[in-house]
Amino acid sequence: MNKMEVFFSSRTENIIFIRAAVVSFLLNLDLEVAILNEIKTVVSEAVTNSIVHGYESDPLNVINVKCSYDKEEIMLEVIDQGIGINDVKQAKRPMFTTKKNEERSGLGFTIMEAFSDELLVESIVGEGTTIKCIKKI
Amino acid sequence: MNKMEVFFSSRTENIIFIRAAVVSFLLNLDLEVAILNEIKTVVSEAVTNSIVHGYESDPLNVINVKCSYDKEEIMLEVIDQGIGINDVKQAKRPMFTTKKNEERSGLGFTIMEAFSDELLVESIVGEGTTIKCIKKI
Amino acid sequence: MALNVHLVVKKGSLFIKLVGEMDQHTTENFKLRLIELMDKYSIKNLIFNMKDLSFIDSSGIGLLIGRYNQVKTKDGEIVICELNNNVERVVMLSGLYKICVIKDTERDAKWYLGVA
Amino acid sequence: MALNVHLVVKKGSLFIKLVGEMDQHTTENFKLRLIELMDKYSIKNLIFNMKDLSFIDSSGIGLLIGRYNQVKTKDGEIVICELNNNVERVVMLSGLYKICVIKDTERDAKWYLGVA
Ligand SMILES: Nc1ncnc2c1ncn2[C@@H]1O[C@H](COP(=O)(O)OP(=O)(O)O)[C@@H](O)[C@H]1O
Ligand SMILES: Nc1ncnc2c1ncn2[C@@H]1O[C@H](COP(=O)(O)OP(=O)(O)O)[C@@H](O)[C@H]1O
Repeated sequence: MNKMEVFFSSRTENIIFIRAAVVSFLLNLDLEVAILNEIKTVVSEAVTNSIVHGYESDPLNVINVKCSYDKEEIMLEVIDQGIGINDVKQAKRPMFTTKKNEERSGLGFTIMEAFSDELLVESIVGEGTTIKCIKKI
Repeated sequence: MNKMEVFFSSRTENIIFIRAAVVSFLLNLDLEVAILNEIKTVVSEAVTNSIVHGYESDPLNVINVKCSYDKEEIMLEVIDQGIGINDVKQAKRPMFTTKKNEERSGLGFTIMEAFSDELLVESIVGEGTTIKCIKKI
Repeated sequence: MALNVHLVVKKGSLFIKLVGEMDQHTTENFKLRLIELMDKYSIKNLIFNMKDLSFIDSSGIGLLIGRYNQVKTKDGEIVICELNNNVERVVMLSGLYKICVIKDTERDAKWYLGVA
Repeated sequence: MALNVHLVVKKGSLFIKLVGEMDQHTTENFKLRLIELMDKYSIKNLIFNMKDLSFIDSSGIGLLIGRYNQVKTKDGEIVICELNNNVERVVMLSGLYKICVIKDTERDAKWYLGVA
């Protein structure tokens, strides 16, 4: 088993960093380009949500991304201590967004679910959100 | 100020990962290629030392790398809870190595010092080693 | 590498070549610049060439939907061309193909709009 | 991308083209392969073309010093050519230039060894 964990400031310029970090960590696995791109996209969606929704763009907060793999699967976790999600079922609905006027598409969860083998969302209002994605290999 | 922190398994295949992660984190800064390469080399040397010396190649241990920057400087830290260094002054001497038969060159510290503006080594035998590198920008 | 854009205006159409990655961070400034140009040159149609776009997520899709909502008030269109595999999957998944015109090449896009 | 090596044997000299990054991880297998080949073909000289080597650290330097110690017992030499800026700085800093021959191009290296 190989694992890593990153903590970083909730700034939008770190979205490209965390995508690159996760991809570099998984390079040893010699995954297909399509699969690597799916994981990259899930990281990007979840981290963007932590920044813009969870922490409402306040850059003084910290996001935690964990990634590990063994012979069977890749595990990815994105954790914030932000505002949390009131109704996860509603949040997952395609096109649902609480930030319509910021031109958010409401497709983050739709894309994360399509690109994961399993996607778990744990959220407590006022305490934060954890997204777990499992990808079989 | 922007900052990140990574924890990862002490496996040699993670050396390329941590180099890439630090470089991606610093890409926003638009540094000269030469400076970016110096930082990349310092990370590589310090992390390799934690793996092969600090943890004597036991992959079940964890290494911690911190990186942050503000307008003036970049701060890099590599931390292990390994065997520690008995005599730091001796360890820093060019060509000094305790692993001659593994073809180590004993040049790690020489390169780290040449590529840093400030290099601090804190080590306690049996507790671990912290390398701090400061790079002005 | 972030996002670089090359822009050309031709007969009320704005041609945009995207190079790099489109996410929440890189779309922020790009969006403002697009809106400014669309206004200045009374742009009706937008053509996005995605040949060298190596990444897009739902923030990028949000930008495209936002521009669609803008051009449709003028009966304009959004044409997307030269999608690579990674980008194509997200475009398909998002349903963007239902509101934009997808073309293989930029040449096809120009013919379609009559600005060839 | 790790490290890829292209190997050619010519008149007791082994030509090695390095592509990628040389560190503790990537040198491990490479070292064993080199030692095996040097033995099999009774190699006297080693020529490293570093044009596409994007990174080297002291672990890579350790490998080169180790091979130097091997070839010098046969009066052989290590020739390094086509160093880019990043690699050149580490090679200079490490003092490797004192025990190896540095040449601009692989052509120069071949002339030097008389295997052109
Ligand atoms: N980490 C989070 N913290 C708080 N709220 C979140 C988080 N992630 C998602 N949400 C909520 O779920 C909604 C749907 O998310 P998503 O499908 O990614 O669409 P979008 O980000 O475009 O709004 C968001 O609008 C937001 O209200
Ligand atoms: N993180 C560490 N933990 C324990 N010992 C270390 C560590 N880093 C360096 N050392 C000691 O310092 C010596 C010199 O290090 P260095 O100059 O990097 O050369 P090399 O790694 O080639 O031996 C090592 O041989 C080792 O004994």
